[in-house]
Formats: sequence, C-alpha cells, structure tokens
Amino acid sequence: VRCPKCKETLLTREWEKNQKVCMRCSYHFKLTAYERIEMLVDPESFVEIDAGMVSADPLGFVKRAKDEVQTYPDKLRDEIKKSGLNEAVVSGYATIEQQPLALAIMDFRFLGASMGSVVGEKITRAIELAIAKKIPVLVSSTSGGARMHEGTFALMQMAKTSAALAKLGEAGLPYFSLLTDPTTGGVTASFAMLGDVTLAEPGALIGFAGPRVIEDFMHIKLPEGTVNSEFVLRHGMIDAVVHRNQLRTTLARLLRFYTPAACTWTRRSAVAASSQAGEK
Amino acid sequence: VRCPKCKETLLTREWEKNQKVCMRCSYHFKLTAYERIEMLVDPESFVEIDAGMVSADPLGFVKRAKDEVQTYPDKLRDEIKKSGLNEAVVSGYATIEQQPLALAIMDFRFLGASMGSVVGEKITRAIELAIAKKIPVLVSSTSGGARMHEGTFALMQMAKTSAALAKLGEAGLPYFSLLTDPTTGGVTASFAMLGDVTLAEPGALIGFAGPRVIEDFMHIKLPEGTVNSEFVLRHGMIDAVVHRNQLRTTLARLLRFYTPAACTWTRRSAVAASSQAGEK
Amino acid sequence: MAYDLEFEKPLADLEKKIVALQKKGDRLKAEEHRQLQDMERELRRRTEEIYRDLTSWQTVQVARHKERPHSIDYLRLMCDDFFELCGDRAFNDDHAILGGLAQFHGETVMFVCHQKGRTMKEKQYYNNGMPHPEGFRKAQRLMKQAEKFGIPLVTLIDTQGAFPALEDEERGQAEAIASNLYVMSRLRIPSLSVVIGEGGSGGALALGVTDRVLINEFSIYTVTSPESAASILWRSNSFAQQAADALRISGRELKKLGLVDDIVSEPLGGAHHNPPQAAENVKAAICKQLAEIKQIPLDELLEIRYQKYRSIGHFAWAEGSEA
Amino acid sequence: MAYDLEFEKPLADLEKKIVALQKKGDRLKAEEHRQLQDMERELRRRTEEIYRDLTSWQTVQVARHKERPHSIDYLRLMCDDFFELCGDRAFNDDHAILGGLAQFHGETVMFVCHQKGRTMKEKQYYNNGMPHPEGFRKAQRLMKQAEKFGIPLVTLIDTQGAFPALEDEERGQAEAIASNLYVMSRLRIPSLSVVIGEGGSGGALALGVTDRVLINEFSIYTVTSPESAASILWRSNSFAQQAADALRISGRELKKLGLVDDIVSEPLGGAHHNPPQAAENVKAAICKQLAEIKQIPLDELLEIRYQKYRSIGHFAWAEGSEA
Ligand SMILES: [Zn+2]
Ligand SMILES: [Zn+2]
Repeated sequence: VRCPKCKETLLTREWEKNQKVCMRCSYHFKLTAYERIEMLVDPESFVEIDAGMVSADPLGFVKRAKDEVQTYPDKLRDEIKKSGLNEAVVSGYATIEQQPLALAIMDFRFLGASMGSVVGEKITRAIELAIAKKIPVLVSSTSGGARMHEGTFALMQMAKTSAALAKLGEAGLPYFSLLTDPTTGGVTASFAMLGDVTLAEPGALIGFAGPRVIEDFMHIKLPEGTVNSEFVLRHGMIDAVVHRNQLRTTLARLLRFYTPAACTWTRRSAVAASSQAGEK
Repeated sequence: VRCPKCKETLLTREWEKNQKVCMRCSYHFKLTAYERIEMLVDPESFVEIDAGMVSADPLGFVKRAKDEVQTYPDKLRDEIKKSGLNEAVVSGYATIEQQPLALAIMDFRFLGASMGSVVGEKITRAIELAIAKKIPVLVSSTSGGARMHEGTFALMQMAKTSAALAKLGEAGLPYFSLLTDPTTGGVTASFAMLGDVTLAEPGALIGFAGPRVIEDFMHIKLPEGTVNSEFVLRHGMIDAVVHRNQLRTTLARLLRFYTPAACTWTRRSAVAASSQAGEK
Repeated sequence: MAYDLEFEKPLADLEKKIVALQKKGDRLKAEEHRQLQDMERELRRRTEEIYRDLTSWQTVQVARHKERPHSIDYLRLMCDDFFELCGDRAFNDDHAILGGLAQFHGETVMFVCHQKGRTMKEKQYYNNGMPHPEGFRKAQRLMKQAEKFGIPLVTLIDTQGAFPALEDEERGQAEAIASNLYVMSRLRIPSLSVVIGEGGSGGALALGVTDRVLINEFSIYTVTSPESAASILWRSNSFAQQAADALRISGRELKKLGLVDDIVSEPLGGAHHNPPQAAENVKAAICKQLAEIKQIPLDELLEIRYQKYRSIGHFAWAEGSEA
Repeated sequence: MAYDLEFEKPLADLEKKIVALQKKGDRLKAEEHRQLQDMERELRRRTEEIYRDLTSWQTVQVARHKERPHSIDYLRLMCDDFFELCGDRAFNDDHAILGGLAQFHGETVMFVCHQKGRTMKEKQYYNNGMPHPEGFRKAQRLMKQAEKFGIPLVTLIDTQGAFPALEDEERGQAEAIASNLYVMSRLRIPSLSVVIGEGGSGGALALGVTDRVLINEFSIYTVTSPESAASILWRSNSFAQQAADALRISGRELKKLGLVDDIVSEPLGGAHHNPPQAAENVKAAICKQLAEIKQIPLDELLEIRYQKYRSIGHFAWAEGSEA
C-alpha cells in the first residue's frame, strides 16, 4: 500500500501488523469497524447486536438526473454489496481488560458512514443497553455527515442519539467518544462532541462544516490539516489525541477511573440516594 | 457642575432634576446610595437594615511609610466623617411599582466602595433576607475592588456573596445586577457578574483588572472607554445598557416577568414539588 | 402585497389587471366594478388553488420570501411585553439568536429565536439568522435560565443553518449544537418550537428539541438546504429543486411523515400577505399546545419528549436476521 | 539544594563551608569529619530557627522559589495514574489550568490545578500559572464532570492571579471567576483545596471554594500580590515587603486568623528541599481531610460549606445601632 501522506510504499504485512499506521509518518489509515473492534477489545469478548438492521426508505427517495434514475434502495443494495456490511455502524458490547462496556463503531466504507435512521437507532440501542446493564459506552465516530436520502429523518437522529446520551448521563454512566478520520457534519454536531472524555486519532479530519464547505463558503483555500484532531484539541474541544497503538490502554485506564469500585464515595452516596424517595 | 466628559457647565438644579445625567452628552455622574434608592424604589417604601454595621480591623492593619503611620481604624474614621456613611453599601428592602425586593446599593464615596467584611456581610444579609421573604434581589454595584486593609478577609467576601447568590438561585428567586461607574476588581468577579439579568448604566467603567492595570501590564495605552458598559454588552457579559431615566421602569418590568403570578406553570409545579419528599 | 414568485406568475398577471382597475377609483364604471370584483374573486380562487398543492421547492420560495415575517415581527405581534436578554457570558452577543422574556397570553414565556433580517444592513447585523457557536450558547443560557425559574420555553426557528466559517470551527460550532440537543432533551420545563420559515440543518435543530414541534404551513425543515443537498447528491446545486422535492421538506410533507406535531395555517398567499393574521395563528397554536403540555407531570413530560425523538426513524431487518 | 534567598544568607555561608569540606571526601581528617558533622547540625538548627519565624514577606520568597514543586510535580508524586482532561469545549485549552482524573490512594479523584512552569519555555506554555477565562471555564467543566460522577474534587492552588490583559476582559475574566465561585459553593461532591505556593487573588479563589482549605506551611494566600497591594496602598510597589507583612498572608498567619483549615508542614527549608517529602505530606493531609468530609451526608456538607464562607468576616456596630 501507498501512504497518502508521505507517499511511501509500505509492505502490506508490516503495515497491517502496525495497525494500519504508516511506519514512516504515522499516518492513520481508516479501519473497518471489525478491525477496530478487534484492536480495542478483549479477544472473543465482542457480542454484536442488531447486526441485521438495515435501512428502510422513509421518503421513497428517488434521485432523478438526465439519464439516470436511482432509488435509495438501489443505492443501499450497492453499498451492502460493496462493503459487506448491512449499515455504517457495528454495535454491541465487549470488555476491555475485563471491564465491560457497550460500543458502536462506525465504518466509513458504507455510504461514507453517513447517519440515517439505522445509524441513529443502533447507536441509541447501544446506549440504552448500557443504561440497562449499567456499563459505560464507547462510540467510535467517522462520518461524512447526515444521510441525505433520509432527509429530515436523518437530521432527527442527531436529537435521538443526543437525548439517549443525556439519559446515560443522568444514570451517572460515562460516555467515551473516539473521533477518527474523517468525522464531520451531523455526527460531529451530536454524539461525537458529547463525550465525557473525547479522544481523537492523530491527524483525523474533524469538523462541523468540513474544509470543503468552509472553503466554498469563505472563498479561501485552507492549508492542509487546518481542521483536524490537533486543531480541535488546541481549541479545547477534545481531551487528547491518542496514537492508535495507545488507544486500547488508554480506554482501559479511563474505564478504571470511572469504575464504581474506584469511586468509593459515589457508591456510598448512590446507596443513600436510592434509599430516598422521589426523583432522578 | 462641570461635565467631565463634554466639559459643559451644567446648572445644578437642572442637572439634579435630570438625575445627575449631563443634559448635553448623557454622561452619568455617580450617585450616592440614597440618591439611587430614591430614584429606583416607590416613595417611602425603603426600609434600611444593618445601617449601623461598621468595619472591624481583623488584621490589625497598619500602614507604615517614612513619615506616616496610619491604622485601618484611623482610615475608617476619616471615611465615615467624609462620607457621612458607616460603610460602602446601603441595604434593605423596598418595593418598585408595588413589587417587593431586597436591595443593596453601593456608594463609591466610602473608600472607593471597596469590598471588605461589612460590604460582603451586608450584601449577604440582604440576599438571605430575600430568601426568607421569597423576594427578588437587586444589587447596584460600584467598586474599586477589594478592601486591601482586610487582606484575605476581603478576598473571601467574593466567595461569601457568590455562595449566597447560589442559594438564592436554588430557591428559584431572581437576582438583578446593576453595574454603575466604576465597577472593577473583586466585586466584578463575584456578585456583579452573577445576575440572572445584568444591566449597566451607559458608559460605566466595568472590568476585572481595570484599564490602568491592563495598561501597566501590557505596556499599552487603551483608548478612552475601551472597557465599559458597551464593551461588556458587546462581549456578551450583560443583558442591556439602560439609561438612568429608564432604570426604574426596566426593573419594574423585570420584576413582573419573574413574579410567581406570571409563571402559571411554575406555581403549579412548585406546589407539586413541595408535596414530594427529599432534596433540593 | 404583490405576488412576485415564479410560480405565482398567473397571480401576478391577474393582480396587475386588478391594480390597473383599482387605480381608476371613483371613475370606475359599474361594468368595470363588477369586473374588478370578479377578478378579485378569481385571484383568491387561483391563489387557493396554487397554494393548495405547493411543491416542496415552491414552499422553499415562500419560506424564503423577502417580506416573510421574521421572529422579531412575531414577537412584536404576539407579546404584550418583551425584554431581550443578551450574550453568552463568555465571548460575544450573537444577534442571529434573539431571545428574552415575554409577557405572552397572561404568563411569562422565554422566547429563543433565530432572527434573519430584511435589509442588507439588518442581514449583516443578524448575520442573516445564521448563528455562531456563541449564539447557540446564548440560546442555551436562556433555556437554562427558563428552567431555573420554571418558565416555559418557546423557540422560533428560522435559519438556513449554522454559520460555516473557519472561526466557527475554532469556537466549536459542532460542540455548541450538540450541547443544545443534549440539554434541551432534558430541560425540566414545557417546551415548544415553531418553524416559522426555514428550518435548516443542525442550526435549526439546536433550537428544536422540544415537547412539541409546529411548523408554519409554507415553511420547511430540512437536513440541509436543497442547494447543498443537490451538490452532495447530484454534484451540482442546480438540482436544488429536485432535491427539495425528493427530500419532502415542506410543512405539509413533514406532517404526513410524522416529523412535526402540527401545521400552523398561514394567510392566503403566505404569511407575508398578512403578518398580523400569521402571528395570530402562531400565537393561538402556541397557546393551545402549551396548555396541553403544561398539564403533563414533569417526569412524564420528559419521558414523552424522549420517546418522541427516540421513535423517529425507519428501518427493516435483513433476511434471516431477527429483530 | 542551595540556600539562595536573601534571608537565608547565614545558611548559605554555612552551606558553602560544608560543601567545601564534603569535597575532600575520603581525604577528610577525623578532626574535619567531626567539624563537618557539627556544621551540618548547626545548619539544621539555624534553618529550623529561621524558618520557625518567617515573616509573611520571607514566606512570599519561599512560595515563589524557582525550584519550588509545582502542581505537576505533586501530581506525579502523589498519584498512581493521572489522565489529563483538556479544553473548555468552547474556545481553547488553557495550559495554566491542569486538570484530570487521578488514581489517588485507591480511589478516583478529580484534580484541578494551577500550573506554573520552571523554564522560560514552560512558563510561556503554562502562562506562568495565570489563567485566562477559558482556563477557569475548563476548571468548571471538570468540576461539573466530577459532580456528575460523584468523584471528589481536589484543587491545587498556585497562581499570582488571573491574567489581566485586554483579551481577558473581552472573554469575561470576571464572569469566569464569579461563575466558579457560584458553582463550587454548591457542588454536590466533597471538595478540598491546597494552596501549594502562591494563592493570589480571585484567580486563586476561583479554584478555592471547597469544603476544606489547606495551605502549605510556606505558602501565601492573598487578596492581591504584595506588590500590587503596595502600589494601591503605598502608591509604590517598592513597599511590597511592608504590604506582605501588613496583610498577614503566610500560611501560619492565615491559620491564626481562621482563614484556612489546616497547615501542611513542609520539609526543612521549604518544599523544594525535598519534593517527595512535601508531596507525601500533602497527600497525607488530603487523605485525612477527604476521609472526614466523605463521612458527612451531602446536604449537610453543603450547608457546612456555605456556613464556612458565610462566617468569614469581622464587623462591629456603630454606637447607638443594634445588631
Ligand atoms: Zn506515511
Ligand atoms: Zn456632558
């Protein structure tokens, strides 16, 4: 494979052993959802949920151009075939260093990991599973934005996932957000930016509008890497930029910080609170 | 009197009738606490509290210079004599258009309205009175900063007054902050900036460090009026700049917005809440 | 108010004739008088006819009409008193968001709105209703203040979207929007939003997570502007019309899709033909809905709000997989 | 570690002699060996003697000593693991505030600290521990996160004060500080602060509204720096020494005045003479106090916290007036 950043030609075997990070310039190639899961969680610990969920066609969407008529179901069929995935996110639960968590991992190969009803629904279900099991949540984001073919339904997934995270927060459970290349649009402007702790892989494009929109809008040319992981770290939007080979350890550490056993005070006070009547 | 801004000489009688605002350039002269109270509240409605509270000397403060030894009690005696006030704030309760509120009005004549124990204590008592009576609070601020002669005691008044406002907030009672010329230092960095609604008179100097400190620190010269009411409005720190002749009406309107009778929903839910057990 | 949109051509023609006759005033012959009345009736009929079946793209034209009433007009027409609250308490006062306390139908309501602007100068002042991050943060500040005092929240939505410049990335446009969605979903007060013109993208939704979502009849609510949807899907924004229609973004379409709770009907020819009437309709709709949601116990209201957004979305199951 | 402060001159002289003898190493005669031991004993005795009665101004010198351990040193020495959390989620990541999650004595603690810096480069990076508004906002974000998860909060205070530039006024330095005081006073978690060096002005207090306030023996906590107090009161900052002493700002003075809950003793000659020992003392003090406040039911803790600040201040009544 050839590194798009430093143009070095890399030996596939070594490159794969290096977690698909360029050995020369540390460029982080995109990972598939399953590659990332394998990299992050304890072996054999991942249990997938909602694997068979596929998109419907709420708008009866048809794209008509001069010589072409393409329906959303057509498009979906192509994407499923091309990617071997049913949708742009894989969700479930697993353990990292024996610590349980729910997770949802987006996969850019499926329609640019755009967010439609299924992405919103699967992420929301993963969060609700975490609430039911009283475990933390990790979402690994990558996305080109909202799924245009689902129109306002796609937009509303931002509200749905954010509301689910708000419930998770009220339940006192932590949410870790991992941003990977690229994360833009409605995904950034909802669950991706709501982490109790937010991490990003180095050099990932991260933004709301994305550089092309900004350039078109402002009639300027942005220097390469203007809106990326390091930029959002500098501007106070995330907690850390973490090299891929440190991610698993980092998540394990984070899980330990928030584990109820580590919060001796919380446990006590939670018991006290549950013995009280009424709200929360 | 002569207007320090436009240099116009003003007829005292007219100037007083105009609430000590320059008829030509609208420069707002400083008011004494009692002038401001008279201007703001319903006639005869003001009841002063803690009028006799005077400063003690917690540090045994003595300022020794070459040919001069001045104690804090000496200084206080001078200030009391000069200003006719016991301290830099006048507090109590009153009504504005028949709507009750607690109020504390600072007076720059007394040691530059610096905040020591008495200022902190009187303001805190006014807030606590409001909590007990379930009425809103207005603080009209002006201050050169913390009362140096009381050292760390003066600093802690920032925490004391802010904590009292936090309690007021938990009780669901509104706090209106009025900023007048000049408001700087520890007063700005505590109760002055904590208004649910914050108003300022036009052209008032408002800041944390104050222009002289900034100039010394940055080795620059700031243009006149850099750090004032209009500046803090532009930067999102306050809600409105209000001409002195509109203040009373504005406060009356604000009181009406927050009056329980205007919040039909709150009343119902407050009743519901009080019938529940437990916290808040 | 003149008919000046492309699809209103027949109406404009008719109107021109009417105006010509009206000009005659007293010098109108009996014959002509009858003719005028006929034409006026005809204009009304034709307008009703055209507006009965507006496409999404035509609705976009009306929603963006330069004379369409904006938030500030609605506030003026609906509220007995309004006190603007300014600033995010951290950086700036973003005029694209207009909010404050209102005396509304005998009670205090917190309004938080997008505000566009009509003249060039106004558009600049209000940034054409496209908020910066500090605008969304001001909005959230007011929402939390409403929650603190138990004041119901009403938002008026009217924006193409959040401002997409580099400075907005620097100050966290995405974070500001996301944070509003999060907070609004759990606000412990009754809340309601009305899309009065353009509901564009995350910048609209950032004021839109409420117990009830209403939409003016000739307004739109869309994942992104038709132009930008066209350039994403068709790779050219000249397909905006196709995109608008395919995305089904008009109030009526959205009601059919179950994405809004109710439609507020507009005066004949759109809100700009009769702003006072438009405001009266919006006000009546707000009052009705608020009265309903105020009856619901708070914890229940929050759960209903959650389920409202929770249930949006359509999906299916691949063959051989179970639900 | 050399004695290099002005008032340490006698100690430095003694130390020089000691070092000269030590250099001889094995070539030291028996007589000289005894002499060395005597001098070392004498140095310890003299140091104790001098440090027993440090004035506030002398304490200022120690508190500002360039080798004095900073927050980052304490964190490294006290915590089993530390994960830094960054950013205010709105504008910037202010390095003058260093905060994050720690594994501390077998439990998770949220640390929020001022961080100075030793080298020129570090001082620039950390802005010499003088926060901008976004630093205080980052601090508040972490405090609220601690509250959300029921994690106890410990702050380490070490700053001359908030940064006083024009940009800080623009972004609301006063608001940022005030807001922290407000929020900290009601945080529903146990909280504790330790002044490890300079506790300067509102910039220090913005991390200082906690259930317990400890201070390192040779630290200061002051309404404003002695220099600036001098220029206000004496109209010249050359009176800094007089100001420091008149304001009674050393840890010991403050304990006498009832303004701090306890003093953490420092190694002989100040924390920089033995950072591991200093950190051990601070850690032990934190553990002891945290264990105490964790026992107190939350509502009671909040009321105790309120009363703690509520009761600070001295006043009297004018003749003829009643309390
Ligand atoms: Zn490379
Ligand atoms: Zn004048």
